[in-house]
Amino acid sequence: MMPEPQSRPTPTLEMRNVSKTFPGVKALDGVHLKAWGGEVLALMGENGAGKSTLMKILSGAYQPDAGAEILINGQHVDISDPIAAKRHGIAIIYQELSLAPNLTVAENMFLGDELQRRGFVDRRSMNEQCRPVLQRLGAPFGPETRVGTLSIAEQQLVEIARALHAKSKILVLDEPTTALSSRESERLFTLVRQLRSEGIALIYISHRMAEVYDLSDRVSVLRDGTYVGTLEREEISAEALVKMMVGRDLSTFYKKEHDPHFSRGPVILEVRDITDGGRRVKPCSFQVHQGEVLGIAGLVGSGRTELARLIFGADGRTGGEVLLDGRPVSITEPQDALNLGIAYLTEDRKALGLFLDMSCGENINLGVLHRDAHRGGILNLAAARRRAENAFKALRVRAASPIVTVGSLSGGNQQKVLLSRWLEIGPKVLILDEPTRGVDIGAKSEIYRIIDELAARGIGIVVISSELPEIIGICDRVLVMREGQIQGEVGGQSGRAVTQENIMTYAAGAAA
Amino acid sequence: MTDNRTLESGAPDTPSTAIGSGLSARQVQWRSIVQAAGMLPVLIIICIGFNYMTDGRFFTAQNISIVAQQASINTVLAAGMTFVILTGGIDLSVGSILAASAMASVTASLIPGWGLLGIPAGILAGLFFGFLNGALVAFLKLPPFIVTLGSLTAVRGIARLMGGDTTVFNPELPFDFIGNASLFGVVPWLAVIALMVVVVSWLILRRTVLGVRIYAVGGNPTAARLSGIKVWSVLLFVYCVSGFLSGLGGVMSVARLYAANGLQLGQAYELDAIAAVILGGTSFVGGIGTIWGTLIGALIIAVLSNGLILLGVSDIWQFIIKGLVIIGAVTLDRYRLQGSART
Amino acid sequence: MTDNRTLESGAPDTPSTAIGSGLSARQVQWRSIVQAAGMLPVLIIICIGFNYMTDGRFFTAQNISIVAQQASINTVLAAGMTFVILTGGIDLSVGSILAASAMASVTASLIPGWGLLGIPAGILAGLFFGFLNGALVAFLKLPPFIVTLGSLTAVRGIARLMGGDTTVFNPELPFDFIGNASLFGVVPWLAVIALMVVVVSWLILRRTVLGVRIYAVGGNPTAARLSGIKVWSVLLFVYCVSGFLSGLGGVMSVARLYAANGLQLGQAYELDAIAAVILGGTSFVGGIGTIWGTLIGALIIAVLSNGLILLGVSDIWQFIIKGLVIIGAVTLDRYRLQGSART
Amino acid sequence: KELKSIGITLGSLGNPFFVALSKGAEAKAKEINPNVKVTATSADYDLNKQFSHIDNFIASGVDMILLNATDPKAIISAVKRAQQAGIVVVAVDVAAAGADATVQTNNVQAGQIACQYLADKIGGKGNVIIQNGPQVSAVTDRVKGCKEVLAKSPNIKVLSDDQDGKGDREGGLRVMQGHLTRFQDIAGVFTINDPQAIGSDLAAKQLNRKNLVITSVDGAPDMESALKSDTSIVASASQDPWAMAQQAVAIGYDIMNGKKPENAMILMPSTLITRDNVAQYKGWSSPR
Ligand SMILES: Nc1ncnc2c1ncn2[C@@H]1O[C@H](COP(=O)(O)OP(=O)(O)OP(=O)(O)O)[C@@H](O)[C@H]1O
Ligand SMILES: Nc1ncnc2c1ncn2[C@@H]1O[C@H](COP(=O)(O)OP(=O)(O)OP(=O)(O)O)[C@@H](O)[C@H]1O
Ligand SMILES: [Mg+2]
Ligand SMILES: [Mg+2]
Repeated sequence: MMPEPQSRPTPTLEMRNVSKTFPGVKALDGVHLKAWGGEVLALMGENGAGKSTLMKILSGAYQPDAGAEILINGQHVDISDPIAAKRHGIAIIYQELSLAPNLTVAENMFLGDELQRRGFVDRRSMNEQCRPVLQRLGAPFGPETRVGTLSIAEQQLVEIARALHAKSKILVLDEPTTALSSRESERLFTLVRQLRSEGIALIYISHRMAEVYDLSDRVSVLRDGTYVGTLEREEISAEALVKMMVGRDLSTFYKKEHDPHFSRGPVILEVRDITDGGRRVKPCSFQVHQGEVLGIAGLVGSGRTELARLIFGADGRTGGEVLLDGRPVSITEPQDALNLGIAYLTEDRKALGLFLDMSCGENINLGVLHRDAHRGGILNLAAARRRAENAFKALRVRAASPIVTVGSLSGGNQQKVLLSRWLEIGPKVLILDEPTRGVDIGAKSEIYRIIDELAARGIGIVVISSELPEIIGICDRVLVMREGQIQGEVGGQSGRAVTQENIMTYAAGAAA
Repeated sequence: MTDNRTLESGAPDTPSTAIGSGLSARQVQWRSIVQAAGMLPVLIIICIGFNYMTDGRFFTAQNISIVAQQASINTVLAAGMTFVILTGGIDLSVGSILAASAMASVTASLIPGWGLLGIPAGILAGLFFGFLNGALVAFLKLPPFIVTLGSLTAVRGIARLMGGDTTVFNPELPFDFIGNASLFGVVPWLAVIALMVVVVSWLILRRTVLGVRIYAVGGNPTAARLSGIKVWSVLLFVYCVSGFLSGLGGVMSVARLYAANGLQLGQAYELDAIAAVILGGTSFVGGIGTIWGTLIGALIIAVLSNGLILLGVSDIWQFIIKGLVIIGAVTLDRYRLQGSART
Repeated sequence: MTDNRTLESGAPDTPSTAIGSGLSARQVQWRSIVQAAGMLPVLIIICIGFNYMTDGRFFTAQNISIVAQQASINTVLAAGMTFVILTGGIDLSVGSILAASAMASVTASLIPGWGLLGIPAGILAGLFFGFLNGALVAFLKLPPFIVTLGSLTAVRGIARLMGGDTTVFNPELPFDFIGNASLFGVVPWLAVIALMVVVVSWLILRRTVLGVRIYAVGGNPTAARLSGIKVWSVLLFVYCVSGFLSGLGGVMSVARLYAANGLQLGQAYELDAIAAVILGGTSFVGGIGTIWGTLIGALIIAVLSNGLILLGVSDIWQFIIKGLVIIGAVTLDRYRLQGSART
Repeated sequence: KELKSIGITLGSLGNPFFVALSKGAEAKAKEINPNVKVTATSADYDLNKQFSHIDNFIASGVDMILLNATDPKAIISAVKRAQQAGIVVVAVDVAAAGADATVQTNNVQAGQIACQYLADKIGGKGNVIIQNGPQVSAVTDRVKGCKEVLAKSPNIKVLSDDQDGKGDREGGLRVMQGHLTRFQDIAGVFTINDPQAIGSDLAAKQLNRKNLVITSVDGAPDMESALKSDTSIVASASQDPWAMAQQAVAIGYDIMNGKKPENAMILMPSTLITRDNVAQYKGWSSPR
C-alpha cells in the first residue's frame, strides 16, 4: 500500500466519498476510487463487499447517498441515470445479465440508441455493424439470433459486444468471465489489453486471482463496503490481496494430489450412451466412482450442461441409460433423480436454482421439507430452523439470519445457500455445474473444502467447470467434452496427466 | 435484485432486509409482519371516515354484521384466487363456477328428505370444474388466462342449462341458517365460514410443505421443477382449491338467497376477487403475497360498497369513488413502503 | 433459457432457432412468419366448418362483410391491448373508456352544424383517459392491473354521468357512413379502419425505434432502463395508444349504433380484447407477440359469434361452445408448436 | 309517519326506463317531503348484489324501498328482512313475492298488443322472429304474450325465439345480422325492448332488407324518434315508468301510514304507440 505517486496525471475517473445505503444495509461507506486511461484497475473484495454497487453508481443505475463526488478528467459530473453515464463515455458489463431475451443480438447491442433511417429502425445496418464485433469476440452466433436462445456464456458475449460497441472512455467489466471458458476468456483478455493500449480506462472485477495477476496494473480492494487500499502492479501477490480482502491469512486452496493410483470406491453412477437425439448431446458414456471427484471440461457450448440435465431428468433423453449402484434406474423428471439421490446444482442460480423472493431458510430446506414434515405434510418448523442455522454456520453464509430473502444476498452467498439445499438432501451423486461461479476466494476455498469432505464421505461428485485451474485443482479425473461428445479423459488411469495442455488439446478437437 | 419485477408486480417490492447490518432475526420478522399488515391502515382510515360521515351509523353491531356478511362470499372466492395467483396463474371462471355450483346446490336441495345434499352437491360441482381448469393448465400446459376465460364462458352456459335459464328457488332450504343465522346471535355464519376459510388457507400456505411449494412454483417454476417439485400437482391443487371455494361460495350464496340463477349470479365476481387479492399485496407474477392481505382487500371492497350506500351516494358516484379509492389505496401503500424501500 | 416462462406465458415457447446452425437470415425470417401465422390454421378450420354446416351461407360476400364489421371494434381495442400487454401490462379499462368516448362523441355530434366534431371528441376523450392510466403506471409505478381496474370502475361512472344515465342518440349522425357504409360498396368502412389500425400498429411495433423499445421493456424492464431507455415514456405511450384506440372504438360504435349508453356500452369488452390478444399468441409476461396474431384472434372470436348465430345454436349453447373452442384453439396451437419446440 | 328516506334498487340503471323510474319516484317523494333522501342503486340483475343493497338500506334506516326485483320469487327473504325492520317494500315493474304492494306494467298484455299489431301488419301470415333478451320476468312475460297472439294465426311461423339480444342496440344489431343472413324470407320481428328494435332496424338497413315490420315494447325516447323517421319499426307497446314510480311511492306512503290498498297488485296497462299516434305520445323524458 504505497502512497499514491504524486507524478500521476489527473485520473480519468475519480470517485470520492461514495456511500450507498439500502434499507437496512450500508453497502458502501465513503469509498474512493481512481482509474487512469490506458490502465486496468482490478477491483476486488469478498462477496457482498460492494463492488457491483459501486459500479452501478458509476453507471447511473443507482444513486449514491449525498456527499459523493464523481470526477471525470477532473471535472465534476452528475450521473443521474444510465443515459448520463453513457454520455460521459462510461460503459459497463453488469454482473447480472441485463439483456432483453426476446430481442435479437443486434437489437440488444443497439438498445437505447438504435440506428434509424427515415424514422424507421435500420435493422440491416445494425446487423452489419454488429457482425464484425461478434467476429472479433469469436461468437458462434449471428446478429439476428434471439438472445433468449443463447446459453448464458453466449449471452455474456453479447454483453461484452455491447460494451465494446459503445466505444467508451471508461469500461467496467463486472465478473465478465464467470460464464466463459478459458478460450473465450483468453480472447477477452486479448481484447482488454488491446483496449488498454487504446487508452481506455478499464475497471475489472473478478474473483479469479490468475486473471487479476494477468491483467491488472493496479488492484483496489473493498471490504464490507469500505475502501481498504490499492496495490500497485509490483506489489500484487495472492497473500497480500487475500489479507486485504479477508482481513486475515488464508491458507492454500487448490490442494488435490493427482495420484493415478488413487484408490476409489466402487462405481456408483454409470451413464451409458445417453443422448438427446444428437441435438446437443451425442451418445455419452462414463462412470463415477464413490468418493471420486470427476471433472467435465470443455469449451462454452460443448454440451456439458445439457449432458448433466439429461442425467438429472431435466430434459427429455431419447436414448441411453443411467445405472445407479449397478442397477438401471428410470429418470424422467428431476424428482426421480432426487429420490434416487442424484442432485444437480445448476449453473444459472438465479433463473434455475433459487427462489429469490423466499427466505434463505426456505430455499435451503426445500429439498427436505417433505422428509422432515410431520404427518399430513405439516411443516416441521423447528427442524427447518435448525437445518438453516447449521447450514449458515457450515458454509459461513453472510446474512443476518436465515429469514432474509435470498434475493438480497450477494452472489457468492446465494451460491452457498443453493449448495446447502443439495447438501441437506444427503445425495449419493452430486453434479455441480459451475459451482464457484461468482464466488469470492474465501467462499471458493470453503466450497472446495466441502467438495473434498463430501468425496471423503463416499459421495460421487461431478464438477462441470469452465475454470481450468479449478478443474485441475480439485478433480481426480477429468472428461473433456467437445460438440456434445466426450472427447477424451485425463487423469485417473488414462495415463495422461491432468494438465491445462492435455485438456485443451481435447477441448479444441486435436484428437490425441 | 427484484428490480425487474417492479413494473409488472402487483406487490410492492419487499424492502430488502439487511445483511450483516445488525438486524436481529426478531427485527426482521417484525418487519415482515408490518409488511403483511399492508393495507390495514387504509382499511381503518376508510372505516373511521365512513363512521364519521354517517354519524356513527357505520360502527353499529348490525352494520358491521352486514358488512361481514357481504364480504364473506368475495373473501371465500378471493382466498381461492390467492392460491392461484401465488402460482402466477389466474382464475377468471370463479363467478361462473359459483353460479353452476349454486344451481347444483339448490337443485339438490329440492330432493325431498335429502335437502342437505345441496351442500356437498354445490361444493363438488365447484371442485369438478376447478379440477378441469387445473388439468388443462397442469397437463396441457395451457395459459391459465385462456383456459379460465374459456371456462368462464362455457361454465356460464352450463349453469344456465342446469336451470333451463330460469331461477331455481327453494323457500324451504334446509341449510338456510348458513346464510341467515348468526353464531351466538352476533357473528353471521357466512362470516364465520369466510374466516375459517382464511385461517385454513393460511395454515396450508404457511404451515405445510404444500404451501411452501405453492410459493416456490410461483416464485420460479423452472427452479421448482429442478428442485424436484411436481409442478403439475401443485398447479392442479391450486385450481382445485379455487374451484372448491367457488363451489362453497355458491352454497353460501344459495343459503343466503334461497335461490340461484344460472345467468345472472356471479357475473363479474372474478374482478372483485382479483381486486381483493391484488389490493392485499399479492403479486401477479406469483410467489409473493399473504392470505391476510386478501382478507383486508376483500374487507376494503365490502366496506366501500356498504359505506357509500349508507351515505346515500348516488350509484354513478359510487362507481367513480370506488375506482378512485382503489387507485388511491395502492398509491398510499406504495408511498408507505417507499420510506423503507430502495430507490 | 426461456424455459421458466412456459408456465405463465400465453405464447408457446418460440422454437429456438438454431445457433450457428447455418440457417440463413431468410430462413429465420420464414420461420418467424410461420410462427406469427399461429392461429391462422385454426381460424381457417373454423370458417370452413361453419361454411359446411350452414350450406355455404357463411362464405357469402354479405356475411363476410358482416363478420368483418363485427370483428372491427374488438380488433381496434385488441390492437391497443397488444401494445400494453407487450410491455407486460394490462388494460382492463378499455370497455369503460369506449363507453365514455362514445358518450363524448355522440354528445358532440349533436352540436348543430359541427356534428363532425364528434369524431375528435371521442378520440380525445379516449386519449385523455389512456393518458391518466399511463401516468399512474409510468410515474407512480402502480401495478397496471389495479390502476386499470380502478379506471374500469371510475370511468364507467364518468360515462354514466356524461349522459345522465340515459341513452344519448343522434339519428342524424353526420359520420354514420363510418359505421354503415362500405368502401366500393363491399368493404365496410369499419373493417377498413380496423385494418388500418393493425397496419399502423405493425409499422410502429416492427419498423420503428419505439417498437423495439416496447418489446425491450416487455422483455426485461431492468435491462431497458439500464440501456438508457426512458421506460416511463414507453409505458405512457402504450397506455395512451390503448386509450386512443378505445376512443376510436367508441366513435366506431357510435357511428354504427347512432347512440351511446354510459352503463351498457362496452361491458366486458376488455375480456374479448384480451382474449383476442392471447389467442393471437402474445405472451402475458410481455415482450413476445405480434399484432397479426391479434388480428387473427379477434377474427376467431367474431367468426365464432357470427357462425353460431347463423347455425341457429341457442344462446346457452353458444356460451358452452365458445368456451370450448377457445380452449380447443390454444390446445391445438400448443400441439402444433410442440413438434418444432424443445421438449 | 314522516317519509325521510327512500331506497330504490333497480335491475340496471343503464336503461333509461329505470332512470325515468327513479326520477319519478324522487319527484313524488319530494312532493311528500322536500327534504327526503333518495338513494337509487343498480343491482345489475344480480340477486346477490340486490340482497346486499337491501341489507345496506336496512342498515341506513330507510322508510321505504322501491324494489325492482331481479327475481320475483327468490327475493322474498330479503323482502321479509326489510319488513321486519319496519320498512315498507313496494315492488315496481316486476312483481316481488311478499312485497306490500306491486305496481307494474302488464307485460303480457304489452307483448300481446305489440304482436297483434305485428300480425295485422303482415297480414296474418309469414315468417316472424322473436328476438329474446335477458331472461327476467318482464322479458319472459312479453315473449309469452307475444307467442299467445301469434299462435292464433296458423299462417305465421316463428323462425327463432332463443337468441339473446342482450337488451341493447349492439346485441340487437348483431343478432339481427345473423338472422337476416340465415333467413332470406322474414316478414316481421318482435324484439323484447326498444334498443334491440333499433339495433335490428340498423341491421336491416345495412343489408338493404326492406319490407320488414318490427315491433317492440317500451316507448323509449329513441323509439319516439325512430317512429317519426324512416325505419322499419312500426309500433312499440309503451310503458310509463314515471307514472309507475309515482304511484308506487304514493301507495308506499299510504301503507306507511296504515292505509292498505284494496288491491296489492296494480297492473298498469300498456298502450301501443304507432307511427300514427306517436305525435301525441308523452314520452319518458318529457317534463311533467
Ligand atoms: N438492491 C439492493 N437492495 C438491498 N441490498 C442490496 C442491493 N444490492 C446490493 N445490496 C447489498 O449491498 C451489499 C453489496 O452488494 P454488491 O452486489 O455490491 O456486492 P459485490 O461486492 O458485487 O459482491 P459479489 O462479489 O458477490 O458480486 C450486499 O450486502 C448486498 O446484499
Ligand atoms: N435454450 C436453448 N436454446 C437453444 N440453444 C441452446 C439453449 N441452451 C443451450 N443451447 C445451445 O446448446 C449448446 C450446448 O449448450 P450447453 O449449455 O450444454 O453448453 P455447456 O458446455 O454447458 O457450456 P456453458 O459453458 O455455457 O455451460 C450451445 O451451443 C448453446 O448455445
Ligand atoms: Mg457483484
Ligand atoms: Mg454449462
